[in-house]
Amino acid sequence: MRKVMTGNYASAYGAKVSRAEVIAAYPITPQTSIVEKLAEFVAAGEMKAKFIPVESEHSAMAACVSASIAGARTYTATSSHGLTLMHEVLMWASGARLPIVMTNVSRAMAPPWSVWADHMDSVAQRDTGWMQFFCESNQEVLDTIIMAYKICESEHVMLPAMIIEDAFILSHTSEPVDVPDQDMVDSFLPEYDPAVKLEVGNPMGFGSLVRPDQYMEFRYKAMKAMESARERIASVEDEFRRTFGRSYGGLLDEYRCEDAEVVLIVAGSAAGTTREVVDSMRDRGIRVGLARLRALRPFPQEELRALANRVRGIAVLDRSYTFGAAGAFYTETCGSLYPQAKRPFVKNYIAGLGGRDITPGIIEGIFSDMIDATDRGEVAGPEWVDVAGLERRWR
Amino acid sequence: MSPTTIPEEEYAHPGSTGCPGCGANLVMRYLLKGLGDRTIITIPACCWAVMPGYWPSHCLKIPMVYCAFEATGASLSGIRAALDVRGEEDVTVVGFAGDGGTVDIGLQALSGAAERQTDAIYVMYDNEAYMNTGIQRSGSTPWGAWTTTTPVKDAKGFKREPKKDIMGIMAAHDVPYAATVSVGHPEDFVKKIRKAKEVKGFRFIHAYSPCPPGWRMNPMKTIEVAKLAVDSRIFPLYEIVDGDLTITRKGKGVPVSDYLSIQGRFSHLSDEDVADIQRGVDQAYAELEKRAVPKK
Amino acid sequence: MNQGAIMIEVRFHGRGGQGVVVASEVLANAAFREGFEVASFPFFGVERRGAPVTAFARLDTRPIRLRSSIYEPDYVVVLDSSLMKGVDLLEGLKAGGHVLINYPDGKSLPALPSGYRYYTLDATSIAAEHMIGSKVAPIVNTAIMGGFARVCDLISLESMLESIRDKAPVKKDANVAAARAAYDRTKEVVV
Amino acid sequence: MTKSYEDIPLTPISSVPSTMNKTGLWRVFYPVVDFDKCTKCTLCWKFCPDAAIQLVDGLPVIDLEFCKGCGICANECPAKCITMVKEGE
Repeated sequence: MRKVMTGNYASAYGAKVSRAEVIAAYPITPQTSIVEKLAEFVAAGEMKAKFIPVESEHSAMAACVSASIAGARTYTATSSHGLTLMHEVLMWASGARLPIVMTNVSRAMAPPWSVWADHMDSVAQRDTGWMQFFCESNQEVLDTIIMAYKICESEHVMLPAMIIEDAFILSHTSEPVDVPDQDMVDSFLPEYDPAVKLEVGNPMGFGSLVRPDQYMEFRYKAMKAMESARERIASVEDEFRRTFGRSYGGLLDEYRCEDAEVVLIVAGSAAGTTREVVDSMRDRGIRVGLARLRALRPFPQEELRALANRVRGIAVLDRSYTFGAAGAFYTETCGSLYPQAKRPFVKNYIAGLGGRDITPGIIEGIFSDMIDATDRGEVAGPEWVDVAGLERRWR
Repeated sequence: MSPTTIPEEEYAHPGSTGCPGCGANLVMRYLLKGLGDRTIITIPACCWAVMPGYWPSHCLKIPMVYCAFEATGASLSGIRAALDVRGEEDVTVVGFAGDGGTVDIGLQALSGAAERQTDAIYVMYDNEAYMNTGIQRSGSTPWGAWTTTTPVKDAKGFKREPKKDIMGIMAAHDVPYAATVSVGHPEDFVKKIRKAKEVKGFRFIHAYSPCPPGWRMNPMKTIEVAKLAVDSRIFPLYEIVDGDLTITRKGKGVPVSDYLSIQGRFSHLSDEDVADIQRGVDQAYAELEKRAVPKK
Repeated sequence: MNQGAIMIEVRFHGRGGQGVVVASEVLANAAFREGFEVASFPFFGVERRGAPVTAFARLDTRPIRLRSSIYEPDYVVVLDSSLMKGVDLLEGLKAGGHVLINYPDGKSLPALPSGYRYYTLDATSIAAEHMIGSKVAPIVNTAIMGGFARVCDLISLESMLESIRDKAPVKKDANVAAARAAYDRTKEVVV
Repeated sequence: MTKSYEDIPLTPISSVPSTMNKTGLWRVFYPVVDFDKCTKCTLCWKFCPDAAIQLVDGLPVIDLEFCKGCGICANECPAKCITMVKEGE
């Protein structure tokens, strides 16, 4: 049934229809309405789940980890400082090969204090061994949670996933969302039943000390699992499309890229604004396209290489910054393209930090600049967009 | 049947990698004798994180899981929730952490689990320093002790701060059951564990756990020093049931110097220092007796 | 609904605690009932009770992809007329745009710039009459949305009332009745 | 040494009893029981940190494969019937 709801409620409904069994969460702006709604569902008996009101995000993830080892389907949600406080336990979740699903309401890191949209928190977790999915709409948030459980719980994957919704722009925006029928979700997503779990009568030690001559083999297996997740993500999305009629473009969601000269790589909600700008510029005969980075992990390396063979220029918009280097999406993109012969011009644009609005004007400014830079063959950067005091400023 | 005073059934395999004379090994042995095999245990970073040996070695006959150093309380809540969802409410869930993992880095998660009244038993085995990392001071290291981070350069170089009162902290959480136990008194230990097992809600066990290398002590002295700790009243044995405190074993009241003198970690203390410790112990024990409910 | 491609943008002004965000959600829900694609969102600051706050709603006959804020609204809804001092309520309003103000009956509006259409509605009195909120602080967000249905032809009163019934946490009938009364008592003011 | 990454589980889950670790090799002194003096009080069994003592008809049987030689049994024996002897002597 289609109803108007916020991104946060879409997350809560996603966990509900996925029948999460253990939810451990700690409140943080702007994630709170997710856990409030889930606590309501549990209290009302609408979910057969245990809600653990933990005293920190570190404990939220730690409780999920232990519950997951004990065989429960687990869910949590957090944001910014909460996510970075979890950092240690995120590694624990992936190292222990647990299919935990979490929503991160992506928000800027302090100082300066900011509660608004920014990808720094999520990007800072890219080495934790989690799959990371950036969402463009509330519907995608809900649908990706359902898909994520099916991907994570695959015996070939067994890794956790982070569903990322931009603070306020999705979390607090109400828009129509279709909540799938429970029985349809049930047949799409079977019960979680791990082969081995923590249980009495099973005297095993979980997570033992491993010597240097054994450690690398475990990491190698995790690497293989993340690689096989690529295929699993595609097949689960295909099944989802056949069941529910919606799909989101795999790891790299391309829009009007077929004959594009210049494309913009962007993740999260700004992709929607970019679609509007692409249409508008195309109406004026300018061949631009959008390549929405849906997954930061696994990173769409092959998809980007294929795209690079067709375009002259790639602009990469980062809503975060790695000081002393560049935007993470940019360095990841360049790293993916380096091994191949045909490498288009790539330029990095930094915009939308701390909730700064990414307007159609900014997106069009980036496209125009990238076309110009490609024509001139000069792609210095990174270019910080819309910063007071800079000579060039698009708004 | 042998006339043993504690259950003969063993839930630990030999071959654990604890140091010779390790008190923490005994704490686990007695604990499981009291609980039996419908028990799941979660262990953070501590000596016990390495004691089962390298993968694939496991030294217990029950399931065990590791958790992050500061996360024992949260791990308890997670396991409990997972078991409750599948209706295994009779299984005892145990957190088993060292003193640093409890009174320092794990205090927040411990407090959270206690406040939430997670139905579980938390056991802190107290060897009074970070022993797994090589004898660094913790909040549970007593006044006067040498550690590698309280080096004795001169007469005053030892730890100058008193031991954190974890039992007081847990009592302030109004947990339904809290008790001190010692490896020197296995019968009292097992009796309290059996009692704790029958209580619903969050239960806390403070287990005295001598560490021969960390205490600069001959490993054969582990039991002797544990008994001296009780007899000198430096580590009194008591329990708090729904707020009512009962001393379960009155020590003989031997001088604390008997206890201190067999441990190298106190060897630098002057007579005045020892007298100070004696005064502190006498005072604390008098306070404890005042709090104790008179026997009916 | 059969008007071809239509996109309208609405900005709400009020004070923290007055239900400004809920007003924007009531509109979004009503428009959704009318068959529109909708998006409503707050400018979410850390504003506490009493501080000026804004919220937005975007209605479109096509799926909404635009995620940037609203800078040039077609409609401005003012839940608290005391904001007319100190807040630029007309900022970016499109030429010929509509302004609905919660304003006491019997008082005349201060001088306002021409080129816009102004409507007033004594939502405070109506909310008080229907015992919504307290006597000192009536909650006006449902009444004012009844008035919005009068001002904006795209949303029927029925859809608005259904949306209010859906969103009002308590006193659903009173809120619906207040909105209905507000619809009747909304009038255009020529400045 | 692991033969192949394919032969190990996803994550290190241990299920082999720790009796795979022959901790008796750590020992410098080993306990010798004088069974004539033993009163079958079971204290040595009770206080062994390594569960390396079994009771057979009430008498302690020390498993030297695992005994680390800590000497607690000797120290606690009320009848003084356990002596610690240096390995190789």
